[in-house]
Amino acid sequence: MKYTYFPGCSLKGLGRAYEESLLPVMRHLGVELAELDDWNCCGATAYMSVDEAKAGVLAARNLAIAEKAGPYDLLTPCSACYLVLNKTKHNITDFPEIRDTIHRALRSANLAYTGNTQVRHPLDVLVHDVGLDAIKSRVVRPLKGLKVAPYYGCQVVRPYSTFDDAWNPTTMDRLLAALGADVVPFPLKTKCCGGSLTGTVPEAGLRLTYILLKEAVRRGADVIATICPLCQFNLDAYHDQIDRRWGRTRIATVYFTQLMGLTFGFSPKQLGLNRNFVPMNPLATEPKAMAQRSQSVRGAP
Amino acid sequence: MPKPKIAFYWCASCGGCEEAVVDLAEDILGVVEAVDIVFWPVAMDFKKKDVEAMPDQSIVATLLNGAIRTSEQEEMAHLLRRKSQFLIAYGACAQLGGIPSLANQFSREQLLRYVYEETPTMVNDAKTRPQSTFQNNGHTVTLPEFRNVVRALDQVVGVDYYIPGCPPTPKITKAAVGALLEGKLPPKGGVLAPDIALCDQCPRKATKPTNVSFTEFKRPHTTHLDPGKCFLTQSVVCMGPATRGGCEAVCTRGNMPCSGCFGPTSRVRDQGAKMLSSLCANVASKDEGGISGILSGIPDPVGTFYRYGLAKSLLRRKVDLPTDGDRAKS
Amino acid sequence: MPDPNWQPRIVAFFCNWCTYTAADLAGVSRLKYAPNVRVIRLMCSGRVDPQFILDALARGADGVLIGGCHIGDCHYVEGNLKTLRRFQMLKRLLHDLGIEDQRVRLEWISASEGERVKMVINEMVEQVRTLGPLNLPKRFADWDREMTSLEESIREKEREEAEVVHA
Amino acid sequence: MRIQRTIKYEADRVRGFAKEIMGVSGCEQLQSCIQCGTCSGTCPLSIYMDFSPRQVMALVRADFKHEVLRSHTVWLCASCYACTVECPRQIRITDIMYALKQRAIKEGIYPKRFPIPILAKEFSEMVRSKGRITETLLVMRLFLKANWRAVLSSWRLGLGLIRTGRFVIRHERIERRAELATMLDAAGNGQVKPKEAA
Amino acid sequence: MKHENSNGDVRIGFYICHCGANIAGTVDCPAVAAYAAKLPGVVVSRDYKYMCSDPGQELIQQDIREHRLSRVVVASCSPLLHEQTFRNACAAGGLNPFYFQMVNVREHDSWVHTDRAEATAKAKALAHAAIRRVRFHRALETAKVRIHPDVLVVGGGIAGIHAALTLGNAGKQVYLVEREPSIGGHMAKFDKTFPTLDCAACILTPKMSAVRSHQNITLWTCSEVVKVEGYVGNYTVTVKRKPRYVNEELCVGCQECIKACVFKEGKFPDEFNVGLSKRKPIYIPFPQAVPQVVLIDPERCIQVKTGRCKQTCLEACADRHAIDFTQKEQLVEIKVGNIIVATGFKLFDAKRIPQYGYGLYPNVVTSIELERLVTSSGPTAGDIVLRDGRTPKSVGFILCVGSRDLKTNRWCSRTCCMHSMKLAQLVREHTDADVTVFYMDIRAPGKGCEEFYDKSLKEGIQFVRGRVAEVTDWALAPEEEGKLVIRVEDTLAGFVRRIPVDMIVLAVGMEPQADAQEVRRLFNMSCGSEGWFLEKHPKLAPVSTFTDGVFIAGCCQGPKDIPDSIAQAGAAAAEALALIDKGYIEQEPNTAYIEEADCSGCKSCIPLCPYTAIAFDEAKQKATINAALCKGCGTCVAACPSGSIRQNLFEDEEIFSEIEGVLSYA
Repeated sequence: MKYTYFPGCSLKGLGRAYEESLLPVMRHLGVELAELDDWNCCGATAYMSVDEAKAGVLAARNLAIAEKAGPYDLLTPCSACYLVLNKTKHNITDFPEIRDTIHRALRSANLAYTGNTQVRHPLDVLVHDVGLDAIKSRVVRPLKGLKVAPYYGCQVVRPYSTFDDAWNPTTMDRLLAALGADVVPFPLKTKCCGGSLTGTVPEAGLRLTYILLKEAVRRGADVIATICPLCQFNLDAYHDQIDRRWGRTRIATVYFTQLMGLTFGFSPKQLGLNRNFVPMNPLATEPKAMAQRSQSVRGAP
Repeated sequence: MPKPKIAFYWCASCGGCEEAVVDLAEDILGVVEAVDIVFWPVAMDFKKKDVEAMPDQSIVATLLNGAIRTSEQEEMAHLLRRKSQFLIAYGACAQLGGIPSLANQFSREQLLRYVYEETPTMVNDAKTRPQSTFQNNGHTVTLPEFRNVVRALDQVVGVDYYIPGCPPTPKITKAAVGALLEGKLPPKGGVLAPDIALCDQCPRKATKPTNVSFTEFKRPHTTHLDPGKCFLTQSVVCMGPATRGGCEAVCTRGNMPCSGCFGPTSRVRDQGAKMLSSLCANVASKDEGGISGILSGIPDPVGTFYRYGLAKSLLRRKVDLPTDGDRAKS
Repeated sequence: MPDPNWQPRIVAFFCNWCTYTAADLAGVSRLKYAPNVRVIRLMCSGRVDPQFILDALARGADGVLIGGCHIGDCHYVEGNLKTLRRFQMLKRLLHDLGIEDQRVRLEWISASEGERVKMVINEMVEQVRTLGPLNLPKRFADWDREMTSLEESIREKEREEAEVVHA
Repeated sequence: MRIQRTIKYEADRVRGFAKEIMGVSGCEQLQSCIQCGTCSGTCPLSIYMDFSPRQVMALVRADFKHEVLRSHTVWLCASCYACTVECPRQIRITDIMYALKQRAIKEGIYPKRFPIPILAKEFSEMVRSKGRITETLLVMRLFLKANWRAVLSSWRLGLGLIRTGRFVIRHERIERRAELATMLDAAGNGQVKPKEAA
Repeated sequence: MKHENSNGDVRIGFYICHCGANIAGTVDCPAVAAYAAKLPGVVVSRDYKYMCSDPGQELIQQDIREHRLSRVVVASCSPLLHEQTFRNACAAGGLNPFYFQMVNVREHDSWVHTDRAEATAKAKALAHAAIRRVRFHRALETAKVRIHPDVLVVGGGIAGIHAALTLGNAGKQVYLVEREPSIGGHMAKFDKTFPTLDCAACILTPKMSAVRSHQNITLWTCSEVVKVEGYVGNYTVTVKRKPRYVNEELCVGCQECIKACVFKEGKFPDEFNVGLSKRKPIYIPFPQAVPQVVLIDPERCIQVKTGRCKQTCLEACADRHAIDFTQKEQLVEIKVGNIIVATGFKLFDAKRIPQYGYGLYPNVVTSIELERLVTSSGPTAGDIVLRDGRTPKSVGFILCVGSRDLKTNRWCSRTCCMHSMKLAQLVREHTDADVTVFYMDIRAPGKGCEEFYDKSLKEGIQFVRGRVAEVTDWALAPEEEGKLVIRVEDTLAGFVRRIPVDMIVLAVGMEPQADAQEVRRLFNMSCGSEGWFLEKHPKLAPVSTFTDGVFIAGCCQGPKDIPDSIAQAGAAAAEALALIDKGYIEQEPNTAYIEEADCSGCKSCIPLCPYTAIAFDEAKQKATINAALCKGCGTCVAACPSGSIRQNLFEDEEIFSEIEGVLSYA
């Protein structure tokens, strides 16, 4: 199994723990990732606000380079990148004016995109290509008794996702269950985390983050699992401000790939878990403690 | 009273039609008795200039066989048209284009190249091709021009009657000549044969049930042909239903399916299209894959449905062929 | 040189029950489509004699569209199936005779699919436009030109002879 | 309490604005909006908006350009696409929001309170020159330009990032920056052209 | 070609209709008339404002007399609309009606094109084609086919019941076929009906009983139509009668067997109460069921499934011997002249909109579930209760669930507004709960409906205009704890609201039946793109289909309320009666025929005819066509390899000349 890998800016910056956990997990499962040559910013939400055509060109450059790299799907962990690349792919087929602009831009750099390269999310690849059975077979330290709230965020499931439902996605639920976790029913799994508004309009953006955190705590989750670097940042980095505004709702938010890595036997540090503001409950990361914990859970009334 | 003057001429055809005249056997004596043959290059030594010298319309009837492929044939067709009261297309080639008109699937250039260069039996290192004029010992020798398109006779000059067949049977030839001599001809433009399809006279007709549908098609050489059963019931394409009768079913009596040489009835404009329509509608399958599987048993639709009639079909010729075979791409 | 004013000419044979009705529906719904298609109404696509298609092409149509009920929905049980069978062979025949596939099209359009009438017609007009004119009458005339030249030369010769006689 | 006149006159409309927005690829469905309010109901941020997304749709369709471009709504859109997915008329509301943001930025009309337009501009400039985004540097520049106080209030966050090794101070960049610049130039002068230029 | 010259000199009259501006707005009608005037054979060529009007038709008749016209061509709308009108005009003018040809320059030209020059050119070509074609027309006679007087009604909902009764009362024999064990359909499940609030059972039950006791109606429940052959006036229909394991003639409906069943309690979800109660394997669908006969569910009955039951039911039935485990499925063939299809609708599955939490939150119910709760004969004896038995203090109604939504069904289900208001009023009547109705638009156009809306408002029902975005159970405020929370924009107030309620009622819309496509095929009907059966004309022939003698009534044609369903059922019955009482139907003379002298007897045509109209005459050794059986498809005509089969109205020459005509580009 081979994929071209498009990390996106976040995975080299604020979301580096995502990359730090994704790469070893994939390697462990025998999935080969080749980083896209000279990739550029996907075009992202902020760029679309300025110039949608140019945002499309940015995305199309990546798609074109990926297509040149071979018949491999483009693995895109960041939700925003996933959305923008897929959106551009759709726009090229659906709208002739956009197609013309993008093809003109690509031609100016001797690039071409025929639409063959598919954009895939690691969650999609892990559940549908690798398969839950293969993943299960690698689990050496199951997340027994760990209550996880699966949080998908918005842009992976809306509106261009091909692999899961926009309202009630279940791929991560099933994946976490395969890792042995107790998956908490989390009705807010696709609600918005506030995106960049947490920084720009904190009174609005942080409230969304707060609602997510509060509901996860209320439902008894030990940890929130996420698939998006911006979601992880928002849910992790603003606890101080949220505490000040609405009251204390401490809960760790980690990448689903970090949880996978733990069950495969990687150390927390190898997986970038040390980068969290709110650390994941150490009990969960210690195999011995985990065993105790699961016992105590079993023993609980 | 002078005997009526009759002429025979032979254009692009195999010569079978000339043979057919001879096949009148002893009856030919009666014909010869009754008429004065003024022109018959295959049998008698008259020259073109003899014909040219005749007054216009002085020949009562000319039986011309063969399609029109060369400039010479065209020229003779025009000449004989002028000199004859009745010009009669004799045989499938003159009537429909015949087997020579299957060449309408290829350009002139393709044909010449194949015949003079690519045929396995051809030795022609210099790649010499026939020229319309060349010098030989100080003489200019000319050859007729080879046309781009094969035509039925009526696509070149007006034709009064048609005698169908490849070749016409002695019986219909005799009947036609008889009618001519007795002045009992039908209105002009008609085919001098019954206007009903072959099945009417086919001895196998009764063996065909009323529910024949095709689950496959076989070609005569790939199967043992039952001499007593309708060919269509044996999954072998027989053009009989779409072909004018009058031949007395000589082929089906000889255990070969009809291949359509008598052409369509007067009610049909395109014999091949009609046969295709009838045959395919009765294919048994109800899904696209199954249908095309069954129809693949007919590998050459043009050769099957237009064996004698491509020139007179609605499309006449492969439509994307160049008109000028020498210059355009083949 | 292609004529810049050339517009595709397409003859359509629509069955009375489905496709003709669908075309009526397109009209009632005021959908807009290319004016290049002229419809001939038949009771069933099974009435479409392959001769009609060849005749339309020979008379100058650049394309022929046949519309019938969806398979399984024929008003006459299986008329459209017979059309499909003929059509498969006819396509092969036309291919062998040098006529491009897109020029002759068979579509199943039910009475409610007014939109589809519009879509199919517009699409086909564009495809045929891309292919350019078929214009068989002109091709026939081109083929016949080598004959008329002969006729002319004969007439020429006759005139000369007449003059000689006169002289 | 200040009393304001809220009546609108025909002169307040900017004729052709609706047509222009609906001419943007993907926005044509706005024509069939039935004002059901699903977009507002489903929007996580509509509770902060001066005009609900549904009202923005109505304003656009009625050519109230100034009202729309001055509203906070477009700047509060977090692009979560919930409205687009839920709309019973399949209107691509998020894309309409983008089209409105682009126009507001182009015309320089936007509420000074929100630094989002500045973020967008800084973002695009960084992409243009470097090909990639270095988030921490982008945020620094944003704060410098927009809001000094925010820097002060966020110092703890910055420290945290440094502590967890996530504060990147070297620019990420691509190699073929010239190629990218050529492409962006070739894309044209900015706006996606409306289909029917009035 | 025999027919080519048989018509001699023809004198053609050509008319093009302006149809107000419908045609003249796009097509230059005078120019087309002027063009036609120059075509060979045309002696009169006119354009006129409305050809279908009386003066328009009079114009044709006058010209036939004055100009001795032998052919008439009218260019106007679709022949499917007015061909008969103009044929009649020709006949009135003394011309055989089949000397007429129609040109469609409206539906196929002026309405679908915008460029005047192009549309005019197309009109000219189409006119040219008809003028060429009409030359070959021949005088024809219509054939008459006898109509079998019996009628089949498919579906025993209110529409089917009403149609059957109407026909039965008119003295016609009717077969009413229903696949469920009782007739009554959806209406039987309703408590009251809007806008009059009269009791559904009170008005429906007498009609149901009337069906059962009617001497002219044969009622077959647990039955389905499986095959339909033939044509208008002469259908042969095969009905599959499924076993109910109880002899209908012998059962008196005492229900002792149900009491005696080895299952002491109901164990299986009761279909009639949409799963809100349980029933036994032997049961009666509902107290007022017609026929009043128990039945056995073969999927549940131990005896049917394993043959190893104590069969206590048999004992209870005692010497009536009504229970019969040996019953087998039967196929019955009947002959009818007309068919009325009233197969109804299916309710939208609310699970398809997960945002509303149906199936997830127990107190989110559908309108039909509430209907059963509120009925005094229902599972709670008329108490509106939550799943835990409490009485709700607040109820929200969400409208348009699965309606007016491109992601599910785009159409308006037409009854949900009124249905919800009715239920809302009933909730107010039965409880003191606050009721809020969430709507996009209130559609109350029916008679008495606006008044009903007003009544709802006066009864204190809250109306919030806004399509509900989601229903959740997570609280953001203290009053929301333990409640279902509706998040919606109150579009009239202009802000988003969160409204906590105890019970949510989803007003689910109507959908075509799951097997609508199979049923459509069975009866040779069409479906619209949305899946409802398609009427022949939305205004002029609302209960007819494209197949003569097959009519539609009720919700199988599209969502409608009870009064409209009954009106349609009556209309369908009237259409059938009109045919029956006429006694015969005139057939379009478009039959195929064989020129006997030309036929070679190749038999290629014979297997092609789906109606076995072609036979082989052994004596003559020729094929022959039985005109009475021929439906005029023309498949055999196209297939005759020697061109010996011809078709009236669609002769080869007519079509060849049309081809030539449409390719004329003037």
